[in-house]
Amino acid sequence: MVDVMSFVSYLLNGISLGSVYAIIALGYTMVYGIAKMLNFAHGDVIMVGGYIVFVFVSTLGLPPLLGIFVAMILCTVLGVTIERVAYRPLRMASSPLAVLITAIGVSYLLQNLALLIFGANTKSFTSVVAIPPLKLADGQLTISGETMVTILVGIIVMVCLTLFVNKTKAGQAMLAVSEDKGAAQLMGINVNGTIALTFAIGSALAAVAGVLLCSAYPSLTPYTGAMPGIKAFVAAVFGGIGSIPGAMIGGILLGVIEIFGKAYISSQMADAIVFGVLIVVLLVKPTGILGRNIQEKV
Amino acid sequence: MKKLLVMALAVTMTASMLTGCGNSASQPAADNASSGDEAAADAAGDEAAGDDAAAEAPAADGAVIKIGGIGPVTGGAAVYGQAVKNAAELAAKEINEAGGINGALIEFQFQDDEHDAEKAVNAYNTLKDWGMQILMGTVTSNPCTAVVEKSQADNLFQLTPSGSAIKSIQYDNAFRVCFSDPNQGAASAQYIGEHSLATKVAVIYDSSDVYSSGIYEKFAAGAKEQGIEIVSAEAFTADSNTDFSVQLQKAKDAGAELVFLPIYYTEASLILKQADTMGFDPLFFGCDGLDGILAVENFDTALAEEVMLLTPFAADAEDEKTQSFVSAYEAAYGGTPNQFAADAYDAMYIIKAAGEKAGITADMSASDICEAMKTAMTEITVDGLTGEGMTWTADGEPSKAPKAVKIVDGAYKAM
Amino acid sequence: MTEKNKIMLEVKNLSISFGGLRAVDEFSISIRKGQLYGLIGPNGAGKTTVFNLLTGVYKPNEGSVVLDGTEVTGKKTIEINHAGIARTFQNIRLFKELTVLDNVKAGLHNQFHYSTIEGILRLPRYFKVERAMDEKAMELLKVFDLDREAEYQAQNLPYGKQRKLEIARALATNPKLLLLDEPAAGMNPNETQELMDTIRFVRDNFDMTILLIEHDMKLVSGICEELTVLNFGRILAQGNTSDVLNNPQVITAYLGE
Amino acid sequence: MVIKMKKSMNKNTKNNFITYGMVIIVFAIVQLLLATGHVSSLMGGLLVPLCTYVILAVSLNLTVGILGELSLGHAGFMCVGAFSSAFFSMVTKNTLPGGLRFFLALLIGAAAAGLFGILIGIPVLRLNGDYLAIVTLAFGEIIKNLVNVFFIGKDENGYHFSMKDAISLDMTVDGETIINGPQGITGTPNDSTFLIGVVLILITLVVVLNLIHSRDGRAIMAIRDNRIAAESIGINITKYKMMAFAISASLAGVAGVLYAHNLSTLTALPKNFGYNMSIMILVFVVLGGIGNIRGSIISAVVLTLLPELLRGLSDYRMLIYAVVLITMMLFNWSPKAIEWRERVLPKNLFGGKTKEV
Repeated sequence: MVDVMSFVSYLLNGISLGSVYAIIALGYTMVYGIAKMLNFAHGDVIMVGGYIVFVFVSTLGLPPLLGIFVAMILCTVLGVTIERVAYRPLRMASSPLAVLITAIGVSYLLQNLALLIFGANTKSFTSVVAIPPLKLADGQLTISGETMVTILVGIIVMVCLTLFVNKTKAGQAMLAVSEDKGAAQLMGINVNGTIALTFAIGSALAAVAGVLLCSAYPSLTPYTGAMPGIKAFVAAVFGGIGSIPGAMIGGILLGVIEIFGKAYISSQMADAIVFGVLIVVLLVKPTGILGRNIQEKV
Repeated sequence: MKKLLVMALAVTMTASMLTGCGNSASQPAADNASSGDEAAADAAGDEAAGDDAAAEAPAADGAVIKIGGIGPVTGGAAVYGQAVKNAAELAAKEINEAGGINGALIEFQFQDDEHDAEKAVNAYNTLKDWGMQILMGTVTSNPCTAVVEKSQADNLFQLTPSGSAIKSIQYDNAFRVCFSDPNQGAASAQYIGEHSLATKVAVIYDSSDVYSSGIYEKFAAGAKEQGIEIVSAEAFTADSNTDFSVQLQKAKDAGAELVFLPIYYTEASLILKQADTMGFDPLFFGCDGLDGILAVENFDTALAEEVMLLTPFAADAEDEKTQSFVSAYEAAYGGTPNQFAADAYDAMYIIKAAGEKAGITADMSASDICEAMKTAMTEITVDGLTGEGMTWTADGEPSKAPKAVKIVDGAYKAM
Repeated sequence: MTEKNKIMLEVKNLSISFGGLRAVDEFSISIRKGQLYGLIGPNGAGKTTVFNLLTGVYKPNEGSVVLDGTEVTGKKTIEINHAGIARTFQNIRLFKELTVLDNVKAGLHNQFHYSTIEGILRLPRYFKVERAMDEKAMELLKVFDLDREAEYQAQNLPYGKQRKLEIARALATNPKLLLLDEPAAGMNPNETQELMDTIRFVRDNFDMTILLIEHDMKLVSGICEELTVLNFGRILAQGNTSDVLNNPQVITAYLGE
Repeated sequence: MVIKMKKSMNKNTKNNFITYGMVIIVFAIVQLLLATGHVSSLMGGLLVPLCTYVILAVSLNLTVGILGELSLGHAGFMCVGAFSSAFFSMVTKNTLPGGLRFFLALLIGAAAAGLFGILIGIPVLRLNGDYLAIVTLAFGEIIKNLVNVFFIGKDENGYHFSMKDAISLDMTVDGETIINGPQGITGTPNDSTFLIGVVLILITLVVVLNLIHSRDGRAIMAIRDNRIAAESIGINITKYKMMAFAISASLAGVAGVLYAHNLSTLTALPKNFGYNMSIMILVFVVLGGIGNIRGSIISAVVLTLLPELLRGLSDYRMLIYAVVLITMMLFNWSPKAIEWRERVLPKNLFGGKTKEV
């Protein structure tokens, strides 16, 4: 009985961890799908979002929703600025690696700026979610309010993004740019504008992800975004990078695998297990769970 | 392309030399660093000398004792290094205002090691070029183990505030302020056993961290002797340190009455929150790494209610010494000092005490100072923030009594 | 069977479907040694797919391919190359960042050998074999009038020369059968004329069997001895060049109804 | 015609000798400065790490620049080389003479890393592009994680092994833990010297440069430029991809040996063997020019020295480092910056556009 109980409990924990990965992965997959670049600084934009909300809500006492709104705007500005200053000049560079390295530079920059401004001390983030945890089976199982909100937000974001991409003109432009930049340009699509818009949306999502990450795991340091960023990227690859529902599924799967790995195999080797599963998935299905197979034309 | 890089190198060097120039005038003549024409090293050495010196001007006769500090002020472990840096600078300032060591003022410089052994050696060499005579560092264990190898070769006196691994002070030139890891692990087991706090204990430790796994090992051995049963021992790593639900669930399922947390407070604050969410409410017991949890900005201290920890320092202790330190620290740097800060603050005063006992002077070489200090360390008794009547043995270990405190109403209470 | 009439390539009932669509349906062809054979047809008729089937890029669903008496059906590209088929590509696929000379030397890869260790330590054999490779490669480049550009990066060659270099590289693998995919595409009439001479020269001097896909009717009628016409993946006509080109069905397929 | 061929051969050879010469001249200058006591402790201490990073950068350039595959797990191979050789050195510390021991340690480190390169290469090299990158990153993290749960001890009953904790080794009282999980290996003999480092750089260069200009190197670069065409001329894709990957891995292993024997303590932290380090090496390669071996050497040196030279900026150090990195990348890679450079700056300063190898 206890075993079934703890299994369900692990599963719920996995979903709650995974929902955080999922929401980060949505932003990641969006940017990767359109701009075709690994934005290593995405995790750090999440951290910035966390700090902004921390300052506005925990320190200045603004209402949480207003704080989130401010964070989304500021992160959008930040994301678009980064794209304009650091990434756009390199879009036509002779190797796609150039922009990857610059993204790493931006990541260092954001981390060290945060370190200078906020110091290295951990800040405890006050959860913006006021919903009490849901207790099931005589309190043996709990689903925290943060988890419920994160999953809900994740689904809303997923649906909105899908609708946006498929139903709006701007979204169609994004698809066109992701398929072929040159052809899109010839069709009269503003490629620079479209990519900037992608970064704007991705960064606004990062702000939301930052708030939810910090609400679920309320410790905030300049390095908070780095590891979840990498894991969310792994989740996005899991699900099939570029695929919006794939990011959601990949994120939740990653969380569940991580928790089950810890619970049933070894808590020391959790990372090895997560990455091991990723490798197996990619070997079986080289473009991820929901990824499209593209064959080179000869 | 490569020529461009060469140019970049040249520009960097020129730039750093220029910024260095303004300060190099204040560099005392006693600088015994090898002043080579290796422009790069010079530039770095010169400017660093003026830049980081903790706000105190050298005495009129230029007699200063150069104390170096090493620790992480950037990167994931920056919180510990910054605390040590701040507190040591504070102590240096106080000591200088009170007349210095044997009339010689302290010049203090702190270098970043990013919590990396290789960078720590670079930091050590930078300080050596600057003319360091005494080393107060390094902050974290593993870099400390790498640096002690170098300081031993140079016969340079080293006092680490918080490098707690056994091998961090394996040579006779090295001493420490904090307890060693095994010492803490054994003491914790003993305390829990003797006070009959629990018979079923769960442990959550950081298997990727030297400090945490070191304590855990000795705790496990000590628990056996005390007849305490370890019902679950679960690890986490630096790469997966946000979600602890599995570790807590296992502790809960195993019926643990007490959860031992030989970890730092950043993770502990998350563990407490998650235990609260899942309605798991055992006793939590930690070591000195847990100190600082109450100072986490915006932390809901109610979560830490009833948490016990063995720590030599408590920021809200009633004694005058602690209170004046805490208020001075808060005034200078904002935020409450943690146990790392206290260790560093003590370290500077221990150096002062040993230095006065040994009669060191500014013109002595690092090696002579080391010889004198080695003996003096075993002869002094220091009352510090982290212990009353601290003494040292020749192997570098401190002898002091750990204090067990309990968090009641958001404050430490002695037990 | 005399040496002259020996069958070099014998393809029977080769078929492949992509998602239900028969891209190539029951393709059969028989090419004699030393023949210059043309494969023509409207765009999308499946000509390049036939090449991809012959060179192992795709595996056929049905049918067989026999090269000089050896069964090569369904084998991997590299095995088929070793068996003796080399090709060029419709969209030029050179080793762009390598020099012209190195492109051909890469083609010579399996003709000349020394071990990795000999290469890294630059033992005498390295120099000996490399020199021999250089000589052989220059000889080939000369045939295609590329010897003066030997040190150019392949991507800096003009278009027509890139096509020629691809043929040179394919020849370097010492094949029995050479497949040329639209060798004259993008060339002006002068260049095409020159190319025709070169192809004939290769056939005569290298004792080569050549199968080529081409749209340029002047080239096709000028050098091909036999033709196969493909339309919608099926063979429309096959045989002697002039007969095929006068076939009313072929004319309809090309000019439309 | 023949003259022309000779010239091409000579051009490559000449280019290679410039690279070797550069390393040897720098070595000679540093030796001279060392002998006359003109090298600061900081610079002195940096000499071996510089060699380590140069080897890492050159070896990664073989994968990224010559083979054309993005690997984000290079630090994993360095980690394998470091731990296998340090373990060997610890075991034979008291039985073998220093020189022989270190020589064997180098071979073991290179072999172990090369073996891992092959093991990992078998599945990984089937993937392409960013997927390959992410899988190599995953392998790097797995290696780091596994090293952290490795416990090997030795007592009079022989060797003990555990993947849980040191207590599970179940050794007698005077047993010695050699690999102690997260605490790693302590007390590795300091066998690495600048001379050995430079010799290893030269060996690395000989291996990589001569490989590039050999039959095998041509095959590897042909695969990079066009895999389908390479296949069509009968080049064995898997074999040459594996060859490049394994050589690259074993050279990274050599760098790991150098690293492990420079410090007395060896632990697998995210900082030194995690993806951060892999990315750092990639930064060297990209900044120095993909496929440009000499560029890799210079950028590895510049980027390793830079944070040390910036120490005077104290708190602003890493911030400035990030800004400099971004600026250098924009200046080196942005098409507009390249155009501007060619227009404004004298041509000979940047040596034109020819690709150097």
